[in-house]
Amino acid sequence: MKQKLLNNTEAIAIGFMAVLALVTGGWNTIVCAVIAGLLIGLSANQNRDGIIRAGVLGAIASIITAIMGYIFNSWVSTLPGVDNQAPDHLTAYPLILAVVIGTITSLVVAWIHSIHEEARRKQAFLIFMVVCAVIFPFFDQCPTLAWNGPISIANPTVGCTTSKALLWVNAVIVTMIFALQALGLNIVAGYAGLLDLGYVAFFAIGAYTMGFLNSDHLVAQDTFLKTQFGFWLVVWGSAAAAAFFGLLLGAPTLPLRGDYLAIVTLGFGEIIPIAAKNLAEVRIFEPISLFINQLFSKADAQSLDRMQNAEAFLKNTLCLIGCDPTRPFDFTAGTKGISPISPPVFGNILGIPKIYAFVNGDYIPWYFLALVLLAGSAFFIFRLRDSRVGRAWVSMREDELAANAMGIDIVRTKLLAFIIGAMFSGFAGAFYASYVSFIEPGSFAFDISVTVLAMVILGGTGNITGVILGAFITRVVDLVVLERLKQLINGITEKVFFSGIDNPALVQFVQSIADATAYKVMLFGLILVVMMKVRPQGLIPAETAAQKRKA
Amino acid sequence: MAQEVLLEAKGVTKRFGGLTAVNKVDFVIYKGMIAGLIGPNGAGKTTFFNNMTGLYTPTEGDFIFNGKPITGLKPHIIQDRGISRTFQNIRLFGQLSALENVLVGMHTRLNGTVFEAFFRPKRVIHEEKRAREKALDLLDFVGLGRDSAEMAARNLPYGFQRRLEIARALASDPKLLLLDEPTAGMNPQEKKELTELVDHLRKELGVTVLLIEHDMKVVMGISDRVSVLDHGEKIAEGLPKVVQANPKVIEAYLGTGAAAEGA
Amino acid sequence: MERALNSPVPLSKRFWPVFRTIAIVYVILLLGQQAGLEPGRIVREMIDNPVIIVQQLIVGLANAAIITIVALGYTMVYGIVESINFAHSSVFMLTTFVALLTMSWLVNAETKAPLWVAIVAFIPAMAAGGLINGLVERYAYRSLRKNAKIVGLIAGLGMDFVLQNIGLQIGAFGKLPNAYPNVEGIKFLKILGNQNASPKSFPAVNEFFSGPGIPVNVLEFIDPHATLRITPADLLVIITAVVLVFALNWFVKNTRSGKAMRAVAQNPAAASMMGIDVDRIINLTYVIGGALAGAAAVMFGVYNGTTSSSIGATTGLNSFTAAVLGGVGNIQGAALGAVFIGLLSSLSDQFISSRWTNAWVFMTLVLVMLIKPTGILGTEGGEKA
Amino acid sequence: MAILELKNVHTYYGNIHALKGINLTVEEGEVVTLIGSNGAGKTTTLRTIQGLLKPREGSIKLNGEELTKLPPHDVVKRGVSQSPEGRLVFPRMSVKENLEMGAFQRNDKDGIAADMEKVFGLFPRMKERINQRAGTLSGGEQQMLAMGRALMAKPRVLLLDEPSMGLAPILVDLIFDIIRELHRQKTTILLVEQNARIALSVADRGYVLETGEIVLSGNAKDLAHNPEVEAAYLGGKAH
Repeated sequence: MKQKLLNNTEAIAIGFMAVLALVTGGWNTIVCAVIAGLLIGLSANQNRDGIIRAGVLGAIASIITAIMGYIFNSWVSTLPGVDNQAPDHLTAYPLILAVVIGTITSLVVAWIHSIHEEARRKQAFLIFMVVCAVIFPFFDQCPTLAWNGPISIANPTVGCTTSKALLWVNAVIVTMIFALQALGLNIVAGYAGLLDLGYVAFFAIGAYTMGFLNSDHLVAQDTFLKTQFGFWLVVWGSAAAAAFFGLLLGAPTLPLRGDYLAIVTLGFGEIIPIAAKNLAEVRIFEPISLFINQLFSKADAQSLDRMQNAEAFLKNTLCLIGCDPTRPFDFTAGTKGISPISPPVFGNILGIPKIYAFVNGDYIPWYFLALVLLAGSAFFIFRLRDSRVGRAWVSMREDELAANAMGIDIVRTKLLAFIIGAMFSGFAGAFYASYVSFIEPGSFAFDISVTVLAMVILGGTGNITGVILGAFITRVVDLVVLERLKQLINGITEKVFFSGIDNPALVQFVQSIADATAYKVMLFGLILVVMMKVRPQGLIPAETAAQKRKA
Repeated sequence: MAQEVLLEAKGVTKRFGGLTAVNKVDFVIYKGMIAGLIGPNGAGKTTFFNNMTGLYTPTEGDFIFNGKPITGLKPHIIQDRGISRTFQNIRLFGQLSALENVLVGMHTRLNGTVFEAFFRPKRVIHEEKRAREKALDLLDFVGLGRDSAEMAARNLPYGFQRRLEIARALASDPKLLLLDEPTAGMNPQEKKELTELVDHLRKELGVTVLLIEHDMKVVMGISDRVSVLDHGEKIAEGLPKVVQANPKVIEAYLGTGAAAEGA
Repeated sequence: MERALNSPVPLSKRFWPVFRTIAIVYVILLLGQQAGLEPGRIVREMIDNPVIIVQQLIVGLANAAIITIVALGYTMVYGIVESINFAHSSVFMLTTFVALLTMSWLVNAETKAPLWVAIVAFIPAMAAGGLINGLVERYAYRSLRKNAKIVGLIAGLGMDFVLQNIGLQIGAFGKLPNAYPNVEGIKFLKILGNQNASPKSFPAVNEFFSGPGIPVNVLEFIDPHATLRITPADLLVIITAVVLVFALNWFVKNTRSGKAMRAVAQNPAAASMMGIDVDRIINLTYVIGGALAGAAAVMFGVYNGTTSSSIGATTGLNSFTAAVLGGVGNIQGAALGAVFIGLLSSLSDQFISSRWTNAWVFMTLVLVMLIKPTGILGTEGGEKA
Repeated sequence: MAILELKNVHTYYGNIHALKGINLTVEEGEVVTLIGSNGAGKTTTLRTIQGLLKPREGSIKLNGEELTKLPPHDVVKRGVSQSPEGRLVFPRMSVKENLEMGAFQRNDKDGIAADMEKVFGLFPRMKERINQRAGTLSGGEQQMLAMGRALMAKPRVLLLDEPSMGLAPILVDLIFDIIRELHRQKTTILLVEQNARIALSVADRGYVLETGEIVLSGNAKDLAHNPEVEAAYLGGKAH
């Protein structure tokens, strides 16, 4: 049988990673080479020849990537406006490393892929992924930032706290937060088949719970709780709060038909930022006595400001929240947002001394915390899917009526999916709030719901690996590729076309039309439409996963 | 054959707007029998089934199962009480494997909760293991074989899908199994095999079966008693041979015009 | 009923719904205060300001007129394919730009426009709306109709985002005239402004046929000291809505295509057997829905004076709520629902809390779905007999 | 030459092989019946002729013209219309509007008006209820409306799918009287029925369908007395 020179996956891997290397360059070339190697290894034939071929192809791909990286270093990074990430943009180290590591990756992955026994193959792959995940932040971050000479490892932490817009580690942490959300939405939309368009609401609730209970915001309030509760405690509270709101919204609306549910959740997602904006001055009285009081006793005092009457109110009504008339209770700090939110701390509780505290901007601990959270959640959801509950969800998605006839309580099962999905979003929100240390209503707009939905749909509804992959692709495109493209296009146009033109307005016009980041929303929209038309089951469909799993 | 009554329908009537789909049907099933329910297209057989299994609530009348009324209960509760069914146009969970389809059928007989799904205590591991073994046995029993257990249900051949649906319905150890046209769309050979399977069900699992069929050949071979519906009313009931010779039944099936222009 | 006698419902079960209702009302009152729901104050303010109530009713009706026309687009499409067209709100948003450009192009003064300009603007806006919606149907939805409903919904959502992004980027074209002094002549490009997302102003419609303007308050013709205000924009919007509702009703009842639309809505399979090209009729429905969105866009522009790429979401949610409230698939229902939503919004803006108006509309939506999911004029299972 | 001709038609529902090579012909002015038990493929045959289902193999010709690739509305235009199983009238449209829908592909106003009168002649009851909503009609009236609606297309071949289904015997007789009347008027009809005796009583020729295949065919009178037909329905003897 004649073998094609390249199969589709390989061609895409090489092409896409080459472009990525061209636009990101520097040490990112290594990441690109590794991803290309990974994909090539995965698509190799499962035999000796396959491994060899993968090695050769991997080497070729890595060399192409390195050449692109070289072009970036020598030309792209000199364009005006392009973020000059690596101070050593002309050194050959990253390029040589890219070739070596990329080739090794494709060989190793192809070898793992060729292991016949399924259980062992999976184990090996898992180990490989763990090793990659553990090495990654050190590889990416320290050399990038602290490259002051040939031996950078000698002084590994210097510069690691420097913040750079295009840090992969930061991008990956944010990606993991979104992946966590996507996993939750996957339960709701992927397993149970409920289209939830207001998923960001639960993310916001989780984040605000964290912001409220784990910052100085609460301390400043007029309550007896003059303390911060700490990340480890509040993260559960966030999940519980999100789950509670999931129950509150889900209980009345889940019996509705699917598209009505979509609208109700959409509305809910719109309301939460409004609430966050407006819950800065909360004052709640017991309503019935308040009503009587307002209607009768104050008829004469209508011209007076309500504030002046507050004392009179208090005499006749039962005050619940915000009783001090000069200081109403502040839940969300309105549009100015809550900041700073405390990072996690080990120890410093119950008499145990403070062992270690996370620092915002020091990415590596955050990276591992996010990794553990994500891996734990994926593991949990995997077990859930493989249980009685998970089967009930999927059967309900496949055929609600038949599932009902097989003894599944539809409303209860839907509600369970909704609540657990909300819980994961709450988790993600809590982590997010603590990580960025600042939340405001604007961070929880509708487009987050759609981004997360795009992740689930791109990767493959109902498939954990697929969803995580979808999250990575969309976020990398969003945080890295689009940003780079914008710089690149601006740089090129400025250098090549506009160097002789003295018309700042025209330059401005072209730049705002060609601003790649401005088309982010369109890109996600197109992902949804194109995936629905071409491959509604996603890149890694759930079925192959079900078939792979052995009893 | 005079034994315990398993299910009794008393004057069940279902109206949709002005249309009376099922009209005052009385019906009794005894434990251990295979009861056939036949009738031409649109006679109200499936509507009767749907009333019994809780998809519809009867306009009038009651169903009494095992001595307790089940009228108007939700489908999942009725299934829990011990009535399980298949569907006229196969309704499997297409993306789930055959094995998982059967496991879903076992839903009400398992106890794992969300937390147990995560922590997997010994009890749940055992439960799952036993459930899987039982499901595989059931797949064997209906003739699916263990090789197809991991295949997605929608990729199974048609005849296997029918059998899988029966296995799924059996998974909850029902006292009464309702089969809605299990041989529809099959060729004579497949029909014969399926008929044998239904016979096996009763003999080996001791399940009581209520069978809706259009094809008289299938019903006559295995039913202990046959009831005939036409226009929502029960027009005949009794032993297959007797029913087959009933002129009302022949008329319902072959039509009334026979006398007019037959000669 | 017999069953109730056979198995008596325990007392606790009978009182549970009553108790639950009381509890829900109490919680709404308790939390509602924060969102402006203070019955005592509201009643008092209403008693004190009867004129404002009437004024807000007029405002509400004008809003209702716009909501009605957008809601018709939802309801017609829903009636025929039983699926929400998520992109509809963005089609509406895009057509507001078409209306803006037309009107700005037709008048020289950028601040004022005579009435005929607004009327002329209906043509391109409706054409653009119909075209966009028709294309979206043809290329995004048609091939997905045979799939599960959720597939179409997601595609619609995706299209919504694509269109919204286009709307956002339209603003960038405002920068072009600065770049080329020679395109200065194409005035309307300037109208789009310099910042992508900032609101763009419509010319104010305040005179007939460039002649002497009629007063801003129509009522001053009758009583020079009128305290109530009815503007020409109010009149234009309300009259247009009434005309469109009647025209659409007539179209659906009496024309060949209209009847075909009803036939497809009631039973697509049978319609196809009658020789109706179901795909074409569905496309036509989308085109009409889009054209209505275009009409609503002109009304919106004349009435509100500005537009931006973000107006789609709110108007969309209001209109969809109106459509559901009236009973989806029902033209009169959409109008009725819109009147309710319009009045609720304007009264809420005045008496409850303008910051929470959207939340109250959303609450209404949830309540309607809980109490009567089929809407006021909808019938149970009426779609397929 | 036969006006309608099916040659080796194979139709699938997903993976289910529903029609396994159907061959049948209908001559001008003839009533041909297709009988068989439930699930035999009768309705599938009609849906395939109408273009609602695409055959994977085989050809369907109307007067020598290939119909196989045409969408349903073009098939109607060529002169094939049907009264579908379960009637499928438009419930929220009046009787008159329903009839108008039947003539959707025609443009001759006068012809349509004349045909409507003709339909009213066949079904006087439709004229009485001309403005009533079709959804409020009784089952028999809906059947009449469905047939009238199909006739409004002025078909060269009229497809009738289970006109007796769910009707009381007296109404069944009435409907079949009308079919006989149509036969007298030289309307070409392909009649699908599970009520075999009455179908064979009006038809010239008949085909017996079983699990997607034609197992018997011939003169209607002969078929009516053929014991195998009875066996196919009542399971008198094993196949």
